[in-house]
Amino acid sequence: MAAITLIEAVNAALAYELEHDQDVVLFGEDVGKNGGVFRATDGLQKKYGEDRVIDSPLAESMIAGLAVGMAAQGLKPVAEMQFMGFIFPAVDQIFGQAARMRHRTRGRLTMPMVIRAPFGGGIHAPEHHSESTEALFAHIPGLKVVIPSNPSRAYGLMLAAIRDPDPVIFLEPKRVYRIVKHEVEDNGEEYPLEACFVDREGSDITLISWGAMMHETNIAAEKLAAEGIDAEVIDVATVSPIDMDTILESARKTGRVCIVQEAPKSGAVGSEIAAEIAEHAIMSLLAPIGRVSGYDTVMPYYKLEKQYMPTVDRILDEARKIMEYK
Amino acid sequence: MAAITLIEAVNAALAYELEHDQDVVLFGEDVGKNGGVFRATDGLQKKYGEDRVIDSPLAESMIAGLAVGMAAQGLKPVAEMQFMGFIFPAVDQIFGQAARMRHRTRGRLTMPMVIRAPFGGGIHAPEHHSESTEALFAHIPGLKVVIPSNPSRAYGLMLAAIRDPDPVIFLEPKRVYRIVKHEVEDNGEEYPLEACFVDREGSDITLISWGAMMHETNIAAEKLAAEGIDAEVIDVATVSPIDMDTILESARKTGRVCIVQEAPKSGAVGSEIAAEIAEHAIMSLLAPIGRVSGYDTVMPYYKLEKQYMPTVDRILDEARKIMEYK
Amino acid sequence: MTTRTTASFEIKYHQYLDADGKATQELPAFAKDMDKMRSLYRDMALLRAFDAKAYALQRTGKMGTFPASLGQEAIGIGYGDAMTEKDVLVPYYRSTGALLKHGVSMKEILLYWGGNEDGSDYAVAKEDFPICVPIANQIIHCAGVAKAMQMRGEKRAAATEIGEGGTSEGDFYEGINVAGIWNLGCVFMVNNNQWAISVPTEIQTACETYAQKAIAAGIEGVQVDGNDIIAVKQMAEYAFEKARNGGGPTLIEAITYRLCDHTTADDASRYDDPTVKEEAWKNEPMVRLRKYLEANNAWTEVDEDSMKAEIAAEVDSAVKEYEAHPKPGAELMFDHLYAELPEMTKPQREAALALQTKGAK
Amino acid sequence: MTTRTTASFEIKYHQYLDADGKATQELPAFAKDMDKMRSLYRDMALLRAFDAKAYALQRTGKMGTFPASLGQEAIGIGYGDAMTEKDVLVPYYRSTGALLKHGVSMKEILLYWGGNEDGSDYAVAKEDFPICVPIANQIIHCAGVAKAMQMRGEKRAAATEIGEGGTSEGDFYEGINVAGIWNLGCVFMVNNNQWAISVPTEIQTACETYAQKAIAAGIEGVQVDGNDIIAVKQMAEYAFEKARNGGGPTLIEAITYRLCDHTTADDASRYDDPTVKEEAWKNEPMVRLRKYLEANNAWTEVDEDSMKAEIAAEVDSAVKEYEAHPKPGAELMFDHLYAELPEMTKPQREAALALQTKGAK
Ligand SMILES: Cc1ncc(C[n+]2csc(CCOP(=O)(O)OP(=O)(O)O)c2C)c(N)n1
Ligand SMILES: Cc1ncc(C[n+]2csc(CCOP(=O)(O)OP(=O)(O)O)c2C)c(N)n1
Ligand SMILES: [Mg+2]
Ligand SMILES: [Mg+2]
Repeated sequence: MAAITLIEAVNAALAYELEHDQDVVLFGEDVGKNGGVFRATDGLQKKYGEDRVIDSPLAESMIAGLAVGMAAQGLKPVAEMQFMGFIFPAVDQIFGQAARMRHRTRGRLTMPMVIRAPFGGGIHAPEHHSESTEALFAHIPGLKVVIPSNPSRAYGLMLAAIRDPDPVIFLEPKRVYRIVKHEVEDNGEEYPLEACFVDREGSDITLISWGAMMHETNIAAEKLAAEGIDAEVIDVATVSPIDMDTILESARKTGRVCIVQEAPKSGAVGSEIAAEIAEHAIMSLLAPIGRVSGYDTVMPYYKLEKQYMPTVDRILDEARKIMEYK
Repeated sequence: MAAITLIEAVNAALAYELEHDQDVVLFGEDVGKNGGVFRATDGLQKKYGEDRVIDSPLAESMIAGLAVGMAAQGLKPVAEMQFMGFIFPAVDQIFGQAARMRHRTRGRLTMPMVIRAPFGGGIHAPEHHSESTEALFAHIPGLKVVIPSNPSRAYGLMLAAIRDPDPVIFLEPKRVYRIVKHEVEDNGEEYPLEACFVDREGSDITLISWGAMMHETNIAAEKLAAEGIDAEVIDVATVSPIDMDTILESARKTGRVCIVQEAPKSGAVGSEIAAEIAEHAIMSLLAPIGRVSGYDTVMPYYKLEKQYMPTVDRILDEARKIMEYK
Repeated sequence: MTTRTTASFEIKYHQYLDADGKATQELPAFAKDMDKMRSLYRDMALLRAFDAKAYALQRTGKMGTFPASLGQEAIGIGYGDAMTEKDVLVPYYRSTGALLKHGVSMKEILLYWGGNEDGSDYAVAKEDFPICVPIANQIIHCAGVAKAMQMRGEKRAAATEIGEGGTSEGDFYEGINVAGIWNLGCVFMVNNNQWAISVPTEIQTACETYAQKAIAAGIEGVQVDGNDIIAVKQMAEYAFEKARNGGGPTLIEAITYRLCDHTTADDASRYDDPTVKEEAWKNEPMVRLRKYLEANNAWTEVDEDSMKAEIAAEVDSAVKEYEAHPKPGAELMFDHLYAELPEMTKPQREAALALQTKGAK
Repeated sequence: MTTRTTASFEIKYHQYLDADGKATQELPAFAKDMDKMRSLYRDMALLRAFDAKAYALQRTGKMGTFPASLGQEAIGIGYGDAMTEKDVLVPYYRSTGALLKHGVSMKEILLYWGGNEDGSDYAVAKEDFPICVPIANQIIHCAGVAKAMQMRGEKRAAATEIGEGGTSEGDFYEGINVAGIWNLGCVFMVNNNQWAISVPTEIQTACETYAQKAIAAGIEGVQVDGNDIIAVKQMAEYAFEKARNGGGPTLIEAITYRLCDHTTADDASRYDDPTVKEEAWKNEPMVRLRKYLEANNAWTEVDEDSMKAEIAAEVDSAVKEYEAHPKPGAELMFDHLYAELPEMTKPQREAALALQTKGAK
């Protein structure tokens, strides 16, 4: 058992499934010989061969559409979009085909496929390499959208995603690909999808986030603790369908909610969480539901990205405001 | 001045702009000789010529991408997507290019373009012809998303959309293309974008909707009035960016809110409206925020579409529940 | 290394029977088997009768929008006949002929166009795809299916069909391109019926042929007379054999004419030239095959009448099954969305069922 | 109407100077103008020096990811030289050469890769597009620009560039297809540098040439030696002339080799074969042009040295301008999103500005 980073955990989970399930096949741009531009698939082609870890031509709709065809034949394709910013040519196949095939055939053809994509800002990348557009996928019925926030969750959730009989969009927060290491046992044990993780129990305020922002959110919770504010911290992890019970229970308990997301504010996953709380737990609330998020503007080029993304300070400001609300 | 339907109002507005602005050019699949599969562009090619009303090849990414190229050159392209279900191949060009060109060039190149698409269910159409996916577009900064609910708004908002210097997604609720007629004066007067319409003032509860569902929502309001419930009815019209002031003001006044949308419930435009109210007007609320919507499932084939779509009865049930809440 | 030719290509056109049913070259063996040819004629007649019935059902409000195959029957029946049970069909909305040939029932097809997903839960053709409505998506699915077959070392082919208008979509090109690179066992049928709804070929492409689109993918592309079922079947058999045996993909442009409206929702008289259409009627595929059969003493007026009666009965019985099929219940909006319905969606299912019960009262 | 050939095509390859700088055929007039050829040589040298500097800036944390043009200089400089001010350039990320030729400054290019949108607010090339990162989108933009020119009856051309890997994208095909149908004044340059990041041509297409992709769009496609600036410029001039005068689009595949990493974020040694690369160095475009100049007594060691010094100074001065350029303020996240910032977004702008002020303290 070794301490590994989030990206190493992704690699380990992919390797585990390639090893144990002959139906698993990986493909995408540069995933083979080069091992992916972030090295998520490093060494896998060498180990499992060019038939199972395939360098595809450069075409995202094709990548997603191939996954649909292969999944219908009972394979378990795991396709990579090199960056989430380049997934748009593929959404026609993802929204119109992958998400619907089971439904439209009354369960005759199923889509046990995964689409992986690194996403989010903070690594000084060029345009289109830093967006967080998970909300688009979360709005489409028939998909599952999973976002790990740390190495052990990346390992366990990736295994679950590959084994899941339905299409999973697996978004990897690339800013935290390498910032922490976890001891992860490579034992093939999956984590449940559609389940929040409670990172910290608390009674004063509920902080809700997912992906890379869990990092800032957990730091903020610690700082709040030092100020005497006892925050509960929830990692949503599967942002669609959401484990709303855990969230509502916490909101009812603390009566104060602050949602943290990197994506633009409007029409995002945080909006849905706030709306559900406003529908099912509103009368337990002691303060308005706060949202700390990216702005409703284009993700700027990197000179301004720090100013775009939520920081520990912005979370603290909002949490304190919510705490002070009477 | 004649009484015209919503689709005739679209046609009239397009004709007005073709007549008065030489930079306006229409194109899309079957928009020319055939006048569009719904006849939205009927007669326009005959009147304005094949150079300005163009039958394009069958490729949606191409249609959107051409609009980007033409708009950058100062034309005002108005492109049709034959059905909103076929817009997905174009979102790469819309999200990645049209929405960002002004921003990424610091205003040097602008995108005065419109993408029209009929949308929504209720006409017994085949698969992919009945979806309401406005939320996807509403989440993308840099776009405006406009949905007229009746003939006069269709006319005035279409004029505003074409004249707007930024990219507008103009979604036409095809179920109500022909169900009511309005006296619309063809005088070239636009309606403002980014402004809600208050269809009915009321003090007990706020009903918020847009597009075809305004029809059911207004009927529900009348029925509620008969029961002694005085509903305020808001037509959001521009679902991004939203005129939130009008909505918040009404929510603060009535203290009770019911949002009606045809789209799936989760992560939709209604979620954002609820979230904003939960952030800015929560302490004025006397009841949970209700949402009457399509279900979080694939839009079913037409045999079930009536069961999928919100009805007057569903709106009434929810509104009464909210009124009874103590 | 100066100016020189680095690649050259030719597109060939194939025809066996002309509009009068006369052989234009030495016929393939199967064409001399009159039982075979009679049964193909019958398949086309069934398709045409089924289409007419489906049209009538739509017109009387008993079914939704429907796209007929009038004039294009030789294509679906021709390549459908070249398929085996083990091959996989990835149809588009105008693949009725091939679907029927591959074991999908008339009832299923009616259910589909009648707005019921039950129609895609094929009883026989278990691996075939449902009808693809978003144009050109199916081309890539076909490549994906063939890739799965290739990975498993199976001698099977995957076939798909697209209209000539659909060849303008990016997915068409991406799909044939990857089929070329990976040498996949795909058969790509292009139904060139001259129209994409109201848009004629001149507005769809600057190409002289649709077959030449294959050149951009480095794959074989050919043209056939799509009104000549012998040409369609012969070329399809070649392509399927090749696909099943590691020979890679083939694109077949079948040239025909859409003698019907685009769908029941269309009115072709708005754009189609009646004199052109009249001319096209002279080339339609059934008359020439009947003439060929008659010339070979393999068909009589009596055969025609009894076949028509049989077919009418078959179609009617399918329509009865269709009409007797139970209406879908609200639970079907939810029960096949995922393997398991998400917790957060369960209350929606309950609400929909409660409304259904209420509505039923 | 039996089996017959309905279309045939040829792809031609053009070269004027071989790797030794020797003419392989009669040279075009401009190639005999030594002032012109010297200035093209200088353009390539500037591009190479600029690339090296940009690389260094990235390595020292003063700039972000950067894609160099090493070995591919003849392409951008060649077709860039064939453009006039009135033509519009729709560049991709590796079009540095053409951008420089078309009036975009080194400072602007550095700002762009330095993570500042100011870099796309071109002072001179006001109608040119910013660099297109999503691969192949630009092909359709180029068609749209040309359509606008055509509608206005202008004698201008629109040019764009794409890597050979990018030709696998649907947008590439959709764009060239519509350019064909509408006979648009487009010049489509394909930089075939043999690699799409780590993916070689064998994995990208089954085609023998990329030029033949043009056949699927019914447009003219040609190959040139992309290391021979005379061939690139000559063919580009032909294509631009044609485009400006209603002759329609041309696709030019320029064959070269990427002698650098894909970008500063890449390590080509993971996949590139060093012996192949070594071989490719023998074909690179600058040496052969220098040999040609020398053989014509138009270039000396002294010329080389003084040019290098000049260029170094120019590049350095651009870097200084870049470094002196003010940092963007938070308001720039908002002020060019729409013509007018939406009401609902105004509080966000204020919040961002307040944080900036706070941060500055
Ligand atoms: C992606 C997409 N865009 C648009 C449509 C709407 N549409 C349905 S059929 C059709 C024309 C298709 O013509 P063609 O490909 O020639 O096939 P045909 O109908 O003639 O068989 C169009 C535009 C669609 N179904 N899918
Ligand atoms: C739509 C899209 N998909 C993926 C990428 C990521 N990406 C950037 S460059 C590249 C390879 C491009 O190769 P090629 O087209 O040959 O151009 P070159 O870089 O060699 O000039 C890839 C996959 C992208 N920028 N856009
Ligand atoms: Mg057609
Ligand atoms: Mg390349």
